[in-house]
Formats: sequence, structure tokens, C-alpha cells
Amino acid sequence: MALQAIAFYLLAAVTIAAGFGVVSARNPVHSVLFLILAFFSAAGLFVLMGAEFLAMLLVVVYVGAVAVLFLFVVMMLDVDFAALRQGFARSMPLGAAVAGILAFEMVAVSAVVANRGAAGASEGPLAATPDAPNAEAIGRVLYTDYVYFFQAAGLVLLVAMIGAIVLTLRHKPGVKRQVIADQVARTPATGMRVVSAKPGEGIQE
Amino acid sequence: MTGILSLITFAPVLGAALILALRAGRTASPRGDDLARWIAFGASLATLGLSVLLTLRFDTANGGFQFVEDIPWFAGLHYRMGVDGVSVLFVLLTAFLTPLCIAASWKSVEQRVTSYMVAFLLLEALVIGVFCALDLVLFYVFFEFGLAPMFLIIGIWGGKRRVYAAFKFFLYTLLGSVLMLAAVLAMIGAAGTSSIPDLMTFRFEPWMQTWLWLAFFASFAVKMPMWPVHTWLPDAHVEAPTAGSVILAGILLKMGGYGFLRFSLPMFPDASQAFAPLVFALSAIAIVYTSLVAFRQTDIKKLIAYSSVAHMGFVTMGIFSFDVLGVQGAIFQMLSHGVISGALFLCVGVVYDRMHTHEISVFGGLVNRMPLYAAIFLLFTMGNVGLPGTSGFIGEIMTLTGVYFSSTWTAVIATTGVILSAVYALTLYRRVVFGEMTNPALADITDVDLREILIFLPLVIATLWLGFQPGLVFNVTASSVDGLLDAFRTAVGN
Amino acid sequence: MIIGLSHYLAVAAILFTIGVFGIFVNRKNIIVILMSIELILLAVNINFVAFSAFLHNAIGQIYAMFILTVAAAEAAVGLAILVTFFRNRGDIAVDDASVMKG
Amino acid sequence: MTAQALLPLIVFGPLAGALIAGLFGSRIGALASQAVTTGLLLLSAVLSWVVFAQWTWGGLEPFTLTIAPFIHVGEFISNWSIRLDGLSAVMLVVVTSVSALVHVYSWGYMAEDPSRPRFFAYLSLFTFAMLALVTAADFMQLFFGWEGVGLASYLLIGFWHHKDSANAAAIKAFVVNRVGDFGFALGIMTVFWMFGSIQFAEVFSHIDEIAGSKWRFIGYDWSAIDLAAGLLFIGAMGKSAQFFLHTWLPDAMEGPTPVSALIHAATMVTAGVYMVCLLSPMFEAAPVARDIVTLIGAVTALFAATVGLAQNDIKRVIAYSTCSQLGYMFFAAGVGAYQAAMFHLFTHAFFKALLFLGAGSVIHGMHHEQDMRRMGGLWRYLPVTYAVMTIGTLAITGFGIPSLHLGLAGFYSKDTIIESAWAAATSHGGVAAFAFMVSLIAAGLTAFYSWRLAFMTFHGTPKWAGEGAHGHHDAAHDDHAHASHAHEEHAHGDHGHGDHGHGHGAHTPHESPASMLGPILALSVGAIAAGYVFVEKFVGEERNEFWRGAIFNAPANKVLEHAHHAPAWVLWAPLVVSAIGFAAAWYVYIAREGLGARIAARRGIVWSFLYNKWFFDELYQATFVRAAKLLGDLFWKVGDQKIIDGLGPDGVSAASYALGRRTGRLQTGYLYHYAFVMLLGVAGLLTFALWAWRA
Amino acid sequence: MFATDLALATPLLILAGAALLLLVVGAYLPRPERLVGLGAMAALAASAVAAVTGPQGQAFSGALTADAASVFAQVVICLGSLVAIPLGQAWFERRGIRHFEFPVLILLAALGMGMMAGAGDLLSLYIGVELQSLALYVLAALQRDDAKASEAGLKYFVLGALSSGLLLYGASLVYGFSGAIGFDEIAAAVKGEAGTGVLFGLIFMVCGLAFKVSAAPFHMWTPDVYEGAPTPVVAFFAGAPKLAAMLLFARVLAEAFPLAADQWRQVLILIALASVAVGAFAGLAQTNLKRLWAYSSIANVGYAVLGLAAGTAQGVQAMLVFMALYTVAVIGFFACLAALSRNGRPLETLDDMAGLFQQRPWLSLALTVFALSGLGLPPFAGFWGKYYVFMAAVNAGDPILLWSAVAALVGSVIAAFYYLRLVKVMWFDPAPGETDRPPVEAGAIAVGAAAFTFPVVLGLMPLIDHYAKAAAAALGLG
Repeated sequence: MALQAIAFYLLAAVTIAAGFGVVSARNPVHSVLFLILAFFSAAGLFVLMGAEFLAMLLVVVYVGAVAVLFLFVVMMLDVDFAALRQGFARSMPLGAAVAGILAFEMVAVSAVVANRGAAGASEGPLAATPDAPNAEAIGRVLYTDYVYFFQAAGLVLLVAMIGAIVLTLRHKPGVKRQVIADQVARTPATGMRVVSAKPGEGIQE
Repeated sequence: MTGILSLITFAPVLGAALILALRAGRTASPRGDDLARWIAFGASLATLGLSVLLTLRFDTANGGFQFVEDIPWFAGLHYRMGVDGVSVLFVLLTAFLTPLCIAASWKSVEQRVTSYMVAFLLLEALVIGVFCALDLVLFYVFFEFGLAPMFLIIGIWGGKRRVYAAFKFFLYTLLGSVLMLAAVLAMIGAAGTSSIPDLMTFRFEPWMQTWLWLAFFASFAVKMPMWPVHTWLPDAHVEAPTAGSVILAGILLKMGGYGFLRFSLPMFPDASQAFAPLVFALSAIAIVYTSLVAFRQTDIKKLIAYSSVAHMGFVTMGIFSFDVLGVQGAIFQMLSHGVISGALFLCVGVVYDRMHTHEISVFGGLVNRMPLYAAIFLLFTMGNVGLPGTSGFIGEIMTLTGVYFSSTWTAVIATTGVILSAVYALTLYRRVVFGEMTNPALADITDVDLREILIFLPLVIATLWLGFQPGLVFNVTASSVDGLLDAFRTAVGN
Repeated sequence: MIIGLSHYLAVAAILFTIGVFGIFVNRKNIIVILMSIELILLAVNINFVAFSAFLHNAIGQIYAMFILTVAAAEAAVGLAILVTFFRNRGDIAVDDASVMKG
Repeated sequence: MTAQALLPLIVFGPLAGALIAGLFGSRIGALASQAVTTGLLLLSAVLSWVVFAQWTWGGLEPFTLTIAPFIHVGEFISNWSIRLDGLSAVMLVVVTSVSALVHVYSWGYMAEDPSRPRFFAYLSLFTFAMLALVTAADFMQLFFGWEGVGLASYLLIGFWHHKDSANAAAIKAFVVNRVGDFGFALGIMTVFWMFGSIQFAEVFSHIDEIAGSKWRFIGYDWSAIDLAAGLLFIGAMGKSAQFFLHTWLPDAMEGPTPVSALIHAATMVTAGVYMVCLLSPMFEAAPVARDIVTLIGAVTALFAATVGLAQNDIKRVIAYSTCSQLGYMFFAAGVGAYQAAMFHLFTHAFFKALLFLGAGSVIHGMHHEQDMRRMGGLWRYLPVTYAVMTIGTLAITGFGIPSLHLGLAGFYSKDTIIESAWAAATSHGGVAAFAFMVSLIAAGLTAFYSWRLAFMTFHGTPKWAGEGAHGHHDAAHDDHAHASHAHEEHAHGDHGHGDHGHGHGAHTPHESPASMLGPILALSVGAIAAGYVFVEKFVGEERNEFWRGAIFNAPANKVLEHAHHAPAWVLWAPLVVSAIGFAAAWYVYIAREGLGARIAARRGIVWSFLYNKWFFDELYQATFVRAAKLLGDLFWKVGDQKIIDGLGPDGVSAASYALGRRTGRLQTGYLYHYAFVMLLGVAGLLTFALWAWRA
Repeated sequence: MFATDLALATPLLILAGAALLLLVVGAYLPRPERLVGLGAMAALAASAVAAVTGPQGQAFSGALTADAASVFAQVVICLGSLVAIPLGQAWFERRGIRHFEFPVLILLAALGMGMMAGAGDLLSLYIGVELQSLALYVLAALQRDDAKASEAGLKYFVLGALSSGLLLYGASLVYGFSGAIGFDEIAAAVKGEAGTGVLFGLIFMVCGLAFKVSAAPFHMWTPDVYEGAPTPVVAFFAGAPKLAAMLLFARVLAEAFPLAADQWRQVLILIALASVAVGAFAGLAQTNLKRLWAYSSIANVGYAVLGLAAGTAQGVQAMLVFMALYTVAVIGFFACLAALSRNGRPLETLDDMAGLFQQRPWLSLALTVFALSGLGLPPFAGFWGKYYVFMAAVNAGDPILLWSAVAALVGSVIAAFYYLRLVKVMWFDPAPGETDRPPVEAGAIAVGAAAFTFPVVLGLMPLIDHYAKAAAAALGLG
């Protein structure tokens, strides 16, 4: 139990510290790195709670894709970082105060009432389906009970795709582009021409 | 005869639609403008004809609602129309004044004639609707919708500060009205019906009556207007075109008094009685205060506008005397004021058309070049003063007498209005009509022409006829007023 | 010392606040704001997973999984918009995004 | 024809004339208008006399013709009707006779005026209104006539509407009358609520029941009937130009002189007296009101007489004289001698109309000169006028021999009043005693100013410009007169003479045409004989048969009986004081000609006080007019604009707009601010929830 | 079983299928815009028809509800989306932007809205909201070469994501403390006394949803986004999405927390009054009409929320009627703006509208109708919406609510000023110059919407009343 507690506190502290790092780092690249750290440690917390599949997902999807995407955009946008180092705003104390109140309320409510609701009945974190691995438990329902959401989530991703393309894809005139369909549709007949080269004359075009 | 009320109400709309159909989207042309004028005039005359028919067919012995139409609408609301003795004459007054207004605008409105005529006809329809509606929400719809055409009439065809005046008019009135809307909703919620006849017999809880009364009061007091919410009126009048002023003073102000009679008294009798001292105080203040203010005005229209406020003070006072004299007098005063103040504004319009100003100081000595005009103006000035023999007198003396018993104080203070009205009205007349003609610009001013005479003639006849034979009105209103007051007395228990 | 539900909720709450804080305290870089949003979503995920674990049902985890999915989509759209913005302005300073106001 | 058939003709004849002349005057021309109105009026007058004769000698019984309903609301019932009784019979002849004569007179007097149709229309309209007044059977019609004559008065005073002073005077007359009507209207209301009716007959029949009741009025409990009578009397004060509300009458002289004769001497101004007499049943039950009537009447009689001493405008002198005589009538009524009041009203109509028309003749002859200081010696040029004016003066001063019981008209009526006052004073003392003393003093003053007028106008050296060659023998005096005249012009802007500019100086005074002299002569007959013929009918032994209940005397009221038994000194005293007045006037204006002007030039306190009419105009100007203007401006510029608009629509809209701007500024365009606001919202709602839900 | 689910989801399936199909079509045809547009319109119409004619019940174990309320919403959503397509396509085309994706995104957004309208649990709530939101973010920034549009998109996105975070956080708490995500189950779990945790979560969810309907204090994005986003897009997302979000709002409150009505009513009243106040006051100082109408929409949402705050079936009905009528009016208004330009420059400020009545009488008449409707002048549609809302507030029997309604009414008077100013400018002021000939489709939509707002609405009210009542009844509040 103690080990679990140590692990929790460690991971929790890192998560929070990394989160703070994300918002306070002056260099956006550092922010991304902090974000990755936060994801990792959060994944650790997931494991502590017995959600291994989700922890995995977090690392793979988030760190592997989203965070890298961030990093990619940060690099791509060639922002003048020197100009961005102006740090926090003057009104930060007020903001911090309000944020503090919010945090206090949230934590307090969580702490005070956590054991009152439905979740409060249980003694500790347990796997939802003790007889099956985490991944399997999710997999069983995902395509049956939750097919509606599954499909909808697909459409969400589709929207994201369309959006990303519509917003960023540019058709610059005069740029030669690869047209795969054309390439695939190419047949020997169109791709090559048999020319009979007469000796001594070469190919005359 | 069922359906005649809808016909009267929507006849002007049909006229407006016809104008739009024939003129919409075309560029203005003299012939097209004339067409619009004639259609509007015809439509308003048709409405007048129907209204006269309505009044003739009206059974004066019946104190209840007549010519009732009732079509269910939605959410418990009905399209329900009907008139009783209190309202039928207001319908007639509206139908009577509108053709005169259109005729009065014949030459003075040259810009955007089509829109003007449409707005005017729409206004007429809505005002008639107010007086005919027997469903609370329907009433509110007509009551409020009327703001829009009036807003446009003031704003488009008005004077220099027309925008300010139009906004002031609209927002002032709207503020009062939304409070009334809240009360309307509360009433429907509490009584479960929006039918005015049903609500007239429904007894609201006394505490609720208080609030409802106040909310309705907010609206009607602004509309009347009562002191101290009268300040929109002078501005609106000064800036409005002549016909707009006529309708405003002649009819729109009456909607407030009509509202008191139709709603406050029968539906909230206890509150009405409790608040009568308030109304008395405000009325008395209004009469003295606005009369004194009128005395100091330098603009003819503003002066008449302030005098309207004073005259409406008699109306409110009379209504809340809960006495047959007071109530009958108040109704009479409203009708009479409709005719007289309308005529006075038309009088101003005559000189405005010629000089394009209504500053008093510009005029003087008009009698020398415009004797007929001077005579007409004099008659209505005397009507405004409340000279016996004109309709103005009857309303004043009746309301005063009605109030005298309930509140002698109020009557005494209000009676000073009789003196003050003479002061400001005669001073105005003197400064405009009498004296030497000193302003060279007036040298070529012409007397009223045939068209103007024909406009004034019905008003002259009405003023004098009602002055000598007020029974014309009282016979129509008597049964309904008696019924109203009987119910009131039963309700308050004495 | 038992690590209970409230511990996890507290971590999530703090992380959430940091995320929110990051949005309005960062004046210069929009991309950090996008990252702050990711932090918020992470906090929410911690919540869901924690509840799921303590409730002994899988709904929370599935919910969290969908959040992850949608968050990825959101990040994609967000970054796409950011790129558009950058192309128009040549910068991604937060203060730049204030043409429209009042 | 019966009286019932004649009465409508009498009443509506003038109306028809007014309408024809008024509406079609410009079409049918001046002459036709004059002919129609005058003809109808003459007809009316003749018929009135027929009716009056029937009443006086034919034993006609009182009746009321109902013509049409007027107002029928609840118990408030009024009809258009014609009431005939002793009072209205008297008034009918007075009104129609004087009016007819004035119509005729105006043919000559107004001959040069371009607006004659209008003038005659107004005159006839006035006559109609006056007839409606005197034949009213209820308070509403009474009020209708009351205000109708006010309207006509307004129109006629302002007849020369290009004259600013005339317009001002017209408004003043109307407004001051309105002040009276304020009381009148309240009085009617009191009557209505007390008696439940406004019909005279019904009201009078219930007086006994109501006599003791109280009415709470502006904070006090009043004896209801005193209150009603007192309020109604305020109306009478206005119409009859009694003290406090008298200021309009002298100014009303701005109107053409025939108007002054008809309206402001003979008829309209007596309406108040008529009303008090008509309401004698009420006043008999209202002792306090009667005392007020007596007091006001007496004060007016004295006041107006004193002011009349110092005036220079010929018409104004007569106007103040009228005012003073009306005071006599009122205190006569106040002491209970309603018959005497009516009698004086009757005789006064003749001689005062005579005086006015005579003055008009003088003015006409002098080419619209009205200032007596520029007259003098006119008897030679205007002999007929001089003769009739002398008759009028004798009549007004009440010349007659008490022992023979023979005199001019004023002698009978005025002496009856003085004797009645004496009678009342002996039985009640108090106010009546004051009235008696005043009546004697005023009689002396009357004699003084009346003779002063006669002397200044007809005797002495001519001072009009046409005689300028020998008028300038006393250069200093003349300059002085002019200077003082200029001063007067300056001090009293309302005293302008728009029309006389062309006139004086160029022509010799001339006698008036026959159309003017005829009516004057006719009136002089009345001034001589009216008293002698009717004294027994009106106030003598035959009075009860004559009035036949139209005037009510309480059983306790024996004033007239006592008056008939007044001691000799009371009978002789008026004659004596009149003689003193005559002698004084003779001394000042004939024997020591120029003394009057010198007294005036010295501008003593007394003289100034009198000349400026006790400073009433100034007082009213400084209080009511100024207050109205100040309050009007205050309410308008501060009340409406600053407070109501400033705090109301303008203030609210400005505040809203400012708030809108601020709210808009919160919308900085910065993302972080937006996020911060959202966070504030979350935090706020959470805090609210924790607090409100006690969770 | 699964077939039943699919049958119930038919309206959504039509949209999803059409979106996918048209995407493919668009990708492979050389000039697909018109075809895709027409196809999308057909799909929307079909979806509406399917919703009306289709069966009702719960699908996917309660994740999707097809009931009278969702049908009501679906019809409005489909109509609102339908008109946005020709409006937007023509508008973009005139600016040389040819996106066949535009109709597809509209379809997907409509799908998201459909999911929201039929959401039966916290998860479909979230995914529906996100589907719709993401599509809208993209649409807002669609005019990608326009700095304002991309700024609008950015702000919308960032704040929208924040609000999603709030919503999710709330959802997590609700889930955690009730143990379920289905609305019915939540209601069953929290019956009796709702715990603080659940209510805390509820507040977060309310905040998130308030953002979606742009209620104060979560409204800050609205003016900026309305101003920056392409006008037809604004026409689209100022209308139907708000109705969907409001219905979702109602579902959450009515189906998951019916017994906590006394608590959430207070929160809603606060939000409503704040919205009305912000909408009324901030609008006063605006000169840009799109911003102005943003504030107007904030105020209007305030009224709708007030109706919801009644916590009764009548309140829900009021909210639905209000939002339906408002949707038409707001689409019409922005259609007017889309139709109007002078020398190719769109008319956006108050001054631009000067003297419009002389030049474009029909469009300015339409704008007048929308303005008067906005200020709640009877008998325009806006009045009837308010009428229902206030009627509900009155009948709820809560004095606080009653006074709030009165306060909101007073707020409408303040707001009346800016509506009137628009009328004033168009009717009273002289025109600075000729306007361009308005495009047919925008003009037709504008005038049609105006005709609906007045007077057609008077005839249709019985119908709208009936269906809204049925819809409200489906939500099961008393």
C-alpha cells in the first residue's frame, strides 16, 4: 500500500509540476516537452488505477501523435521566440487568486464529498471487469453497446480531417503535383513508346 | 353584422395593401403619389362609413359587448373583438379623424407619400383594433404595434429633432408597456383566461390587484400622459408632422384613458380605489403644472401639447372619481379633446404649411390676412379653454363635478386649470393671430383654402354639436358606464 | 495511508485549474493555450478514470477513451486554425488576436 | 301671441342675427348685416317689452319653456330652457332695450369701421348669451350664458385686434372673469352635491333641509350653504368687477364705446347682481355669504369711487363709476334688499348706458380723443350730447327731492339702497353699518367725479388741438399737461390709443349723427322716468305682486319695510353729500379751473394712490403674473427638462449608453480576458451554488 | 434490436451517409460545388422528413432519443442548415472561394446538432457537441485568407475547447457521483437529495452548455466571432446550433436533474439575467451590425434560458418556441446582411444602412421586421417567443422568477434602443450611395424569413404551439 502511495504522490507531483511547466515555460518547445512529461506521469496514474489500456492509449495517441503534432507546429511556425518571452501579465495576481479559489473549491468539494456519491461506496480502485483484461473489457462493448459513439467519434475525426485540409491545404498554381491516380492509371501503352531507332541516325524528335 | 368590427379594423390594412400592391418598388412620381393619396383617403372614408354604420346599429340600451367575434387562436388566446358603449365612440372618433388627417397631409407630405399613407392606414387599423379587442393579448398586440407606424411617422416626416422625439416616444411608451405585459401575463396566469369580458368579472387577490394595477398604470399613465411621465409628448408633438400630431393627440392619448376604463376599474377595483388618491394627486399636479409650463412655451405645438397633458389630467381624475359624472365626463373629455386638440394641431398645420415653422414669435397679426382662419382657430382655442357651448366645457365640468365629491381638494386645484387654460390659450391666440403683422414674411400668407375648410368643417360641427348636445355621447355610453360602475361598487363593497 | 478517490480528484482539479490558468495567464503564445486545453482534457480524463476505477465500471474508461479521440481531433482542428491565423498574421502572439473587440 | 311663443323669438332672434352677420357678413355686406342684426334686436326689444308689460300688468305667471335637453347624466340634469319670472322679465327688457339702442347707435359710431358685420355679429351674439343667462332655469345654462357673455366681451374688447392694448385688455377681462368662474364652477359643484340637482326650482325647494349641513372644503368644515353661496358669489365678483376682481373693467374700455355701454355698463356686469338676486333663497339661508357680499359690495363702491376721482380717460371714469354702482347693488343684495339691487340695476342700465353712449358721442365728436384733459368747452359744439350727459349725471348722482319723492331714475334706486343699508344697519349693525356709511361717502364721491367729468368735458376752456391757437395761452400749463400725458403713456403701456393718431387736432368737434343721438335720447327718457314709473313695482308696496316669488325674502328679512320708514336725515343725506360733491367739483374745475391739473401735477401720495388704482394692477402683476411666469419657467426648464428628462429618459439613456460603452470595453478582443471572464463565471456560479445550496 | 436502433437513427444516418457520399463525390468531380450543395440540401430535407415521419423511442441503449422534442429540433435544425447552404455557397463563390466541403461541414454540423438534440447520455452529449463544434470552428475560419475570419475561428476554438473542458469536467463529476452516464439513470441515482458533487458537476455542465448557447458570462466569444466569421456562416451558427444546444441544455436539466429544479433554476436565472443585461447594454454602443446582432443574440438566449429556468414543461415549450422563432429571424437577418453590399463591399455597420429603405425597400423592410421582432414588438415573432417565456415564468409560481422576468422585460426596453437605431438609420437618414443588386438567394431567404416573422407566424402559431407543447411534454418535466 505504501508503495502505491509513494508512486501516487510521485506521479501526481510530477504531473502537476509538468502541467505548471507547460503554462509557465517561456519557450514553447519546452512547453511541449513538459506536456509530454505530464502525459507520461498521468499515464502512470492511470496504471495505478488499473486502467492500463487507457494509459497505453494516452502514451501512444497523445505522446505519439498529438504532442508530436504540437512540436511539429511549434517548429513549423517559425515564431520569433525572443518576442514571446514577455512572461506573465500584470493582472496575474488577480488571475491567480481566482484560479486559486476555483481550485480550492474543486479540491474541497472533491475531498469532502468524494465518499458520499456512488463512487464513495468502494474501498479502492478496482478493475471494472476483474475477469477480463482491461483492453478486452473495453473492446467487448466498444463495437456493440457503444457503436453509436464509435461511429460518431469517427465522424468527429472526419470533421477534423476535413477541417485541417480545408484550412491549410493550398493549391498553388504552377506547382507540379503528384497525382497518384494518374500514376496508377498509367499503362504501358501510355507510359512508353516504342521507337525504332535507325542505326546511324539516333532518335530524331 | 358579425364581422363588421374586423372589417372596420382591417379595411385600412386592405387599403394599405392595395397601395403597396400598386406602388411598391416604383419610383416616386406625382401621379403615383396622388394614387396613393386617393386610395388612402378612400380606404379611410370606407372605414368611416362602416364605423358610422356600426354606431347607428349599436344598441345603446345594451351595456354589454356587441358585435362580438370570437375565433380561437393558440395557447388559449382568442381573436376576440367586440365593442361596448365605452369603446364604440372611440372607434368612430378614430375613423372620423383619419380621413381628415389624410386630407390634411395631401399637400404637406410630398416625400415618400406611399410609405406615409401606408403607415397612416396601418396606424388607423391598429388603433381601431385597440378599441375593439376583447382579448387581453390581442389588445396588447394592437396597443403596442401602433408604436411602430407612429415611430416612423414622427421619424421620417417630422421636424428637426424628429429622431430624438421618435425615440423618446417609442422607448417611453415601450417601458410602460412592458410592465403592462408582465401584468397581462400574470393575469392570464392567475385567471386562466385572456378574455376581457371574463376578466372583468374575475376577482383577483387584493395584493395581486395592487401590482397589476401599478403595472397597467405604468403603461396607461405614459400613454395618457400623466405627470411626471409626460415629457415625451411635447417633443413628439413638436416634431411630428401635422397629421401625426392630430392622431397622437386625438387618438393615441385616448388609449390610456380607455385602458383605465377597460382594465383598471373593472378588473382591479380594490386597487383602483386604493390608488385613487395617487391618481388625483398626479392629475391635479398635471393640470396646474403643465398649464403653467404651457404658458411659457414659444412653440405653438409644444404649447398645445402641454395643454393636452393638462386636459388629460381631467380625464384621469374623472375616471378615478368612480362617479357616473366623472366617468362619463372623462369619456366625453377624451372624445372632445380628440376633436379639439386634433383641430388645433390642424390649425398649426395650416400655418406650418405656409411658413414651415411653428415658432410663435414668427407669427402675429394673421387675422389681417387670414380672417377665416382666425375664426376657426378662435373656435378651437375656445374649445380648448373649455368655453360652454363647445365640447371642451362639458368634459371639464363633468369630471370636476364628479371628482368634487370624492376629493374636493383635487377638484379645487383642478379647477384652477380653468383659469390657467384661458391664460395660455388666449395668450397664444393673441400672439399668433392678433396684433399688427410685423413679420414681412407673412405678407403673402393666404387664408385657408377650400380643402382646408372642408377639413375643418366636420371638426367645427363636431365641437359645437357636442357642446350643445352632449347627450349624443352620453346616450351611447350610459348603459355601459352604469354597468361598469355598478360592478365596481359591488366589487369594492359599497 | 490509503490513496482514495479524493486524491485523484484533487490532482485532476489542480491540473484542471492549471490548464484554465494557462489559458488566461499566457499572453504571448497561442500554442501554449492549445496545450493548456490538452491539460484540461487530461485532468478530465484522470477524473473519469478515477471514477471508473472506484465505481468498478468501465464506462468512465470508455468515456475517457472517447475524450482522447475527440481531443486529438480537436488538437488537429485547433492547430489547423492556428496555422491559418499564422499565415494571415505572421505571428501567433495572443495579443495579436484582438482586431475584433468592443 | 302668448309670452310662451314670444320668448323663443326674443332669445333666438339675436342669435340668428349673429349667425347671419357672422357667417355671411362678408357676402351680404356691412349694411345688410347691420340691418339684420339691428332689426332682429329691435324686434326682440319690442317683444320683451310686450312680455314685460304682460308680466307687470297682465298678470302673467312664471313658467319655464324646455327647448332641448342639454346634459342628462345621472342626477346632473340640465336643459336648454327659457325661464320667465319677475327677474328674467326685468332683465329681458334691460338687455334687449339697451342692446337694441346700442345696435342703432353703432350704425353711426362704427360707420367708418371696415369690420362692421363682425362687430354687429358680436353684439348680437352677446345679446343672445346674455338672454340665455337671464332665462336659464338651471346652473348649467346660467354658466353657459355666463361664459358666453364673457366670450363676447373678450371679442368686443379686443375688437380692434391690431391694438396690442386691446388684446391685452381682452385677455385680462377673460382671465379675471375666469377667476370668478373658478368660484362659480365650484359653487355649482357644491350645489349639485348638496342638493343632488342643478335646477333652480329643485334647489330652492330643498334649502331648508340642507341649511344645517357641513361641507369639508380645502381642509375646513364649512356651512355648506354658505360655502355654496360664497363660491357662487366669487363668480359674481368676477363678472361684476367687484373688489379684487375689478381690474379688468377699466381696461375693458379698450373696446369700442357702444360695447362699453352695452356690456360693461348696462348688462353683462350686472349679471353678478342678477345671480345673487336669483339665488336669493340660498343667500337668505347663508348669513356669512351675505355678509361677504355686503362687505365686498361696500368696499367696491368706495374703492371705485375714489379711483374714479383721479382718472383722466372719460370712459375710465365712467367705468369706475359702473364698478362703484355695482358695489351698491351688491351690498343692497347683501343686506337683503334684493329688490333694491334689481331696481338699481334696472335704472342704472339706462343712465349708465346713456353716459357711455354720450361719452361715445363726445369721443366720436372729438375724433377718438378720450382724454378729458384735452377737452373742455364742448357744450357749444355738442349741445345735444351735453344735454343728455347732464341728465345722465343728474341721474347717477341720484338727484331728486326726497320730500316730494320726485327725481331722476338714480334717485329712487340709490336712495332705496342707502335706506335699506340704514335699515339693515339698525337691525344688524356690523357690516351693514359699514355699508351704510360707505354708501353715503360714495354718493358724495360719485357726485364729485360725475360732475368733474361733465365740467372737464363740456365746460371750461377748450384744450383740444383744434382750438390750439387760443388753447396755448397758458403755455406752461399745456406743456405740463402734455408732459403728464406722456408720462401716463409711458407708465401705462396698455393705455394706448391706436386710433386717435389721425384724429385730434385736425378737425373741429362735431355733433354726432342722428343714429347716435336717437338712442341716447331714448335712454335719457329712461334715465329720467324709469325710477318714477317703476319704483312702486320694484321696491314699493307692489313689489311682492311684481316679483311674484322670483325674489325670496326670509320671513325675518324686513329690510325694505324698515327702509321705507327711514328717518328724514337718512332720506336727505344722499342729496346733501351729492350737493357737496357737486360743489367741490364746481370749485375745482370751474371756479378755479386748472386746480385739478395742478393737484395732479403735484403727484401727491393720495393722488398717486388713486390715480394708480390703489396699485392693484401692479400688485397682481408682481404676484400672480410674475409667479405664473416664474413657476412656468421653473416647471418647464427645471422640472421637465432637468429633473424629469434629466433623471428620466435622457439620464437613463445616457447612463445606459455609458454602461454599454463600458461593457463594450470589457470586450477587449483578448482571448485571455475572455477566458478569464468565463472562469470568473464558473467560480462565481460555483461559489453561489455552495453558498445558496448550503452544500 | 439493432434494426430498431437504426430506424430511430434514420435522420442522423441520412446526414452521415450523405456527408460521406458527398465528400467522395466532391473529391472526384472537377466542379462539384453545385451538386454537393444540392445533395446536401436534399439530405437535410430528407432528414427532416425522416424525423417527422419516423418512429420514436430510445436507441443504442438510451444514447439516442427520438421523441417529439428531437423531432421538433431536427426540423428546425435541418431547415436552418438547409438555407445556409445556398446562402453560403453563393457568398463564397462571389469571393472566389470554392469549397465543396462547405455543404459537407454543414451536414456534419447538422448531424452533431441532431445528436445533441437526441442525446440521452453524457457521452452522446459530448460527442454531439464536439461534432457540431468542430464543424463550426472550421466553418468560422473557412474564409482562410481573411484575417478576421481566422481570428474568429481561433477565438471560437480556444474558448470552445475551454468550454468543452468545463462540460467534461462537469460530466465526470456527475458520472462519478451518480455512477451512470444515462440521463435517466442519473436521475434515478440522484433521486431524493442530489449530492453536492453532482450539483457541482451540474454547474460545470451548465457553464459548458451556457457557452454553446452564448449566455453570459460565457458569451465573450460571440461578438468577435460573429463579426469575423463569414456572414452566411454566422447566419448558420447563430440559429440552429443554439436551438440544439438549448434543447440539450433542457434535456440535461429535465431528464437528468428533474428533482434539482429548485437549485438549477437559481443558476439559470443568474445566467439569464446576466445575458439580458449584457445583451442590452453592450449592444447600445455597437456600430457593427454583426456585433450588434451578437449582443442581441446574447440577450435573446437570456430570455430562452429564463424560459428554461421555469423548470416546467411550459418553460421548455416556451424555450423551444422562442428558439424556433428566433432561429428564423436571425437567419433572415444575416441573410439580409449577406445580400447587401455597396461597390462590392458588404454593408456591415449601422452607417452603411443609411437610407436603405429608399434603395432596397424589401430588404430594409425585412431588416425592420427583424429589428422589431428582436425588440419584442407584438405581433412579430420575437414577441410571441417572449410571450411564451414570460408566461412560463409567471406560471412557474416562483416570485424570484417572476421578478426576473420583469427585469428581463425592462432589459428589452433598453435593447429596444439599438434595434430602433437600425430602423432609424434605414428609414430616416439619407443614403450615401447606391447599393449593389442583391443576390437572389440571399434576398429570397431574407424576405422569406421576414414574411415568416410577420405575418405568417400569426397563422402558424397554433401549429408551432402544438408541436412545441408535445416536444416539451416528451422531456417529462411537470
